Amino acid sequence: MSAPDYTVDELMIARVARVFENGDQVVNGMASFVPVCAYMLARRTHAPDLVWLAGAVGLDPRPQRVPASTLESDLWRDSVAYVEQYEDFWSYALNGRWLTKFMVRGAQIDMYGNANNSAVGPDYHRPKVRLPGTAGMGDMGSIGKRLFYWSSTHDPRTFVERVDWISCAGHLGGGDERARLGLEGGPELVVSNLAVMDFAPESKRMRIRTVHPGVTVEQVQEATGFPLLVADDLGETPAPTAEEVRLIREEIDPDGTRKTEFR
Amino acid sequence: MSAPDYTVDELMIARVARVFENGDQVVNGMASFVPVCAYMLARRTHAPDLVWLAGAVGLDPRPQRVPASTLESDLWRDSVAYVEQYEDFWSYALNGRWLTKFMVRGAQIDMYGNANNSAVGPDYHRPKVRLPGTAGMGDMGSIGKRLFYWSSTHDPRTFVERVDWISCAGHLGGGDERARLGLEGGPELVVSNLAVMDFAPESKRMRIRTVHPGVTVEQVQEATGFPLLVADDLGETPAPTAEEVRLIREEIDPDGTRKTEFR
Amino acid sequence: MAGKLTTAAEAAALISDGDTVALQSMATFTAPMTMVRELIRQERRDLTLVCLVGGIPVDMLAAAGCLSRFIGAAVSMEQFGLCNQFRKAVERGDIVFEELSETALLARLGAAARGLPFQITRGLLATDLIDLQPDNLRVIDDPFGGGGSVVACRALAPDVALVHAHRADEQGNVQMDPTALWPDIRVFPKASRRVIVTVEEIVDGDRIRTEPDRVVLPSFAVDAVVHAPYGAHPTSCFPRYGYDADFHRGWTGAARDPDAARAFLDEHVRGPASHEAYLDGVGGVRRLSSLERLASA
Amino acid sequence: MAGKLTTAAEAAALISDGDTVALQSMATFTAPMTMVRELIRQERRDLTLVCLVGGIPVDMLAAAGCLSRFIGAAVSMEQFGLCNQFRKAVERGDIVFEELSETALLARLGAAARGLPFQITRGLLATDLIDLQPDNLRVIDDPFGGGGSVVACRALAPDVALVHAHRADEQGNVQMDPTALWPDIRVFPKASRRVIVTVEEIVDGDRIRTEPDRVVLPSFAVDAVVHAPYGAHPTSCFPRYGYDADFHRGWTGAARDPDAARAFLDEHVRGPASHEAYLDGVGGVRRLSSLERLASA
Repeated sequence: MSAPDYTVDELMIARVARVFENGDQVVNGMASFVPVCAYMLARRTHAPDLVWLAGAVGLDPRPQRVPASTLESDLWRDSVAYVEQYEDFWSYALNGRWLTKFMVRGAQIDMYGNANNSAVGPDYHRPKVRLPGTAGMGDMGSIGKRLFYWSSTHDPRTFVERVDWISCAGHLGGGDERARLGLEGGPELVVSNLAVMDFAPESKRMRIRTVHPGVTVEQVQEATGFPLLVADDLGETPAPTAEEVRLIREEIDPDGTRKTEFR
Repeated sequence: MSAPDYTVDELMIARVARVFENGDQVVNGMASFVPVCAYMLARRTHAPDLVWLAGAVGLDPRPQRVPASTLESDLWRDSVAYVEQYEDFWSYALNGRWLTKFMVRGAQIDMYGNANNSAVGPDYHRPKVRLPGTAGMGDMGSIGKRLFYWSSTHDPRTFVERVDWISCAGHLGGGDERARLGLEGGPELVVSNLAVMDFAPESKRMRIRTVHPGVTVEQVQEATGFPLLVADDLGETPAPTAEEVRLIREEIDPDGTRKTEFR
Repeated sequence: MAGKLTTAAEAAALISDGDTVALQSMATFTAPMTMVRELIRQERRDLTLVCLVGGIPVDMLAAAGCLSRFIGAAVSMEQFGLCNQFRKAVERGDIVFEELSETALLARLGAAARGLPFQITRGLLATDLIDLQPDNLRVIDDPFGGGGSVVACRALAPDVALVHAHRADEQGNVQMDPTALWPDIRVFPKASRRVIVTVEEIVDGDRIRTEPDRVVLPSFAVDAVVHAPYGAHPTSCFPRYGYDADFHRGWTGAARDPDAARAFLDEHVRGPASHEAYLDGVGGVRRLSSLERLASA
Repeated sequence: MAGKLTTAAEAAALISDGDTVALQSMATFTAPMTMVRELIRQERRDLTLVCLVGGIPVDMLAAAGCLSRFIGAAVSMEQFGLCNQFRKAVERGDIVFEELSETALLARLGAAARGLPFQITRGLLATDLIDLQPDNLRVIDDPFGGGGSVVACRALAPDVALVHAHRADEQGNVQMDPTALWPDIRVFPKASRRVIVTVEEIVDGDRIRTEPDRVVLPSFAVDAVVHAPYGAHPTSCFPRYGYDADFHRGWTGAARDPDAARAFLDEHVRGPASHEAYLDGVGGVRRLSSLERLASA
């Protein structure tokens, strides 16, 4: 049963939660309210055994609610383990057997799922905008992870034809370029505030799979800086259920911290 | 004041202790009673601030006495820190700034200070004697450490012209071969139950520096499987002082465990 | 063993203009702010800063003109924004940003820690960031074949590492209570030529010996110990105190404008005559107690 | 999460003839002896054993004919001698000894742990051991120049890792009290495809949560948990109990002769119907209590 009222953050969280299953291990970085809420929702619904490494530190924590930071100790209160990062976390992340799905957000995402969190403009050394930096995405795009993007700002400034600088390797120039370089994994899904997109099997171009209720394909295209493909079986993104909305609002994030991503 | 009575193990321990100074860091491996007693003696005499990593685990422990094993927890009781080995100990050992002096014992030692703890005989895969294995000496000989050998079995079976297999890199073929390969450090001293030897500056051949009281150069040569050089300023190894002997017998090793190396 | 206890001012003298400084820092997590303030007061110039994720200390050092280069994976204060003074300086070309993925940065530092010329990662492969740093990153093949390409990351040995921890003895055995252990305290010190540690409390060695497994730095790897209670403020020091959100907001407000940033640094960094005066200036016991409540909530 | 609690016999079924088994072991320090005995009882054959320093478990497995290959840095029981059954088998050519220095072994395992084709060390340079293993060790140059030569060590991913620890919950979060942490528990499990852990005690997850920094293996990296009190006997398990010197002497006495060794294994390994029967057979409560006194002396 879908919820009588919900907001787009709740719809995105519910959609993202479905990406993760029992047996997966997931991690979050800073300012990652959609992933964190989605992990907490999945653990309360269909994936109670989803293993969550909060902030890449706290294993299966019991935070009372989503705190103001997703990279601070409030998030990993009452963890069963603190995972030391330099040797332990990175071995688990690089090994290939664990943490196979990784959520990413980029200041720019392009039609082949490459992302840029480095610099805007053609001169890297004198950028128009210096972005925060590649951090872990510069690793996760290259080491075989299945990448899942989220974006609360679906607009032509974020969804660009080609990123100025590839700081997270997606499908690169498209087609089989990624495979030819020996890179496994890569971008699978983009959940934005307007639609859900995947990448076409051959060309690896971004493709609309579902539009959110009340959003048209035309609106999505207009908000995108490159031509989007449209899936043959285009559908509508399912609205969150009443129970999902209740969990998000009452148990997971009663302070509404998730909405800071949607300003 | 030299001790009125002492045994060769005590003489060796006192001589080895003088190798180490305040500001040095030292480590011991298994069955290493001469080094362990020497570290404990140095800390009680001229080098109270010698940093000792007992068994490569326990930092500055307070063992009551030398236990039956030098690689067990009895040795690192009441340490100020337990140093995790995989990431921490090996970083400190490999870095080059710390643990610059390393004590080694080989089943075979040759005229250029190479050592063998791997296999006796020309066929490595069907050895006459399978020795315990290179363990840490295969590293320490190659990473720039200053090497100090001890041997309680100065005989032609131990002191061989060329080791069958170099499992610890000494001066290799002698001369500047070690330097040409870019290896720093290398063997400096050999303290045996008969004499103290170093390596001649040019040839890097083993050379008698001092003979122990009551031992002649001829006896040392006879116990050695290759021609030894003799230092111009050949002297006698100083006997341990009465206080050194007292410390070893009463405080450090009242059980006489060190003597298991001298059977 | 000679005691290593000293003051922040004296410890900062171990750092020269032009040095490469490895600085503990995450977005708002523990940074050795007492030493950061001291570097600003002593007007160090031309520093290269190495961070995993730079937060407020990076922005303050940039605003004070201390930095010419930054080596790291990201700069952000998370909920408090993007470190505007730092960012503008990079956009002007005043600070060079040598950007590395986390594994590439850790490979460079790990190589220095282990006396190796380089270490490898598969991170960064096929990104645009490799070609931007040909002196530090190079794609090489698996010498055994079959393993494909990897990125060789050249050793990076900072001149000095600055970290903050819960306690130490005077010999420099540094201990952490159970908390997140980031690479900044696990590998930065080992990679660096000198190590300066600020701590919440100085204790007797016998206290350290009660929890020998919680020592994060052994005495021999530490050059100077500075007693600095609340020394991470305004960053957090779990489980003792949380980050100071009001202070961060005050800074980000000021940091939009160079003059306001300078005034802020005058008031909170250059002005206070002592660490105690600094703590009084940011709200004293009342504020610090509220941050402690945050940490134990 | 599905519980991972199982029996030694069932856990051993995860190990097949021909597998490569990474085994926790130092000269006399903690080894997962319950699983070692189970492998002997189940007559596994053609195993490749990976140890840092092999002690009594290696000698027993060699005596029982379970091994065809050993990869490691050393084999010794220290005060109890050189593992004669193992040594004779190597001298006969029945067991291949792939000898590595400690850093070379750890580089190989660390590479597997991190999904890398190789890692490098400067250990072993100029020794004779490099040329003996051209498939696993290769000297390469620093791609940046200036750093000289290093030894590339090919990734080694064992099929299964066996370790013993103080406690775990049923989900497989494994915790150690303060003690030596050797590479065998720090990197062997991460490098291996499956991980079997025996523990002194099974506890509730809430017990683990009281010391989250003392978890050495997180649940997701553990495949099976076996409750085995005194499961390291006759090796030590500090701070709970010391090694059993009498048992070691009994074995080294027997191991001089193949028939005596077989009889010893019959009595202490193949004979006992259960872990409890084994413990009774080696001296029961009286002996175990005396080993506990040794550990706390």
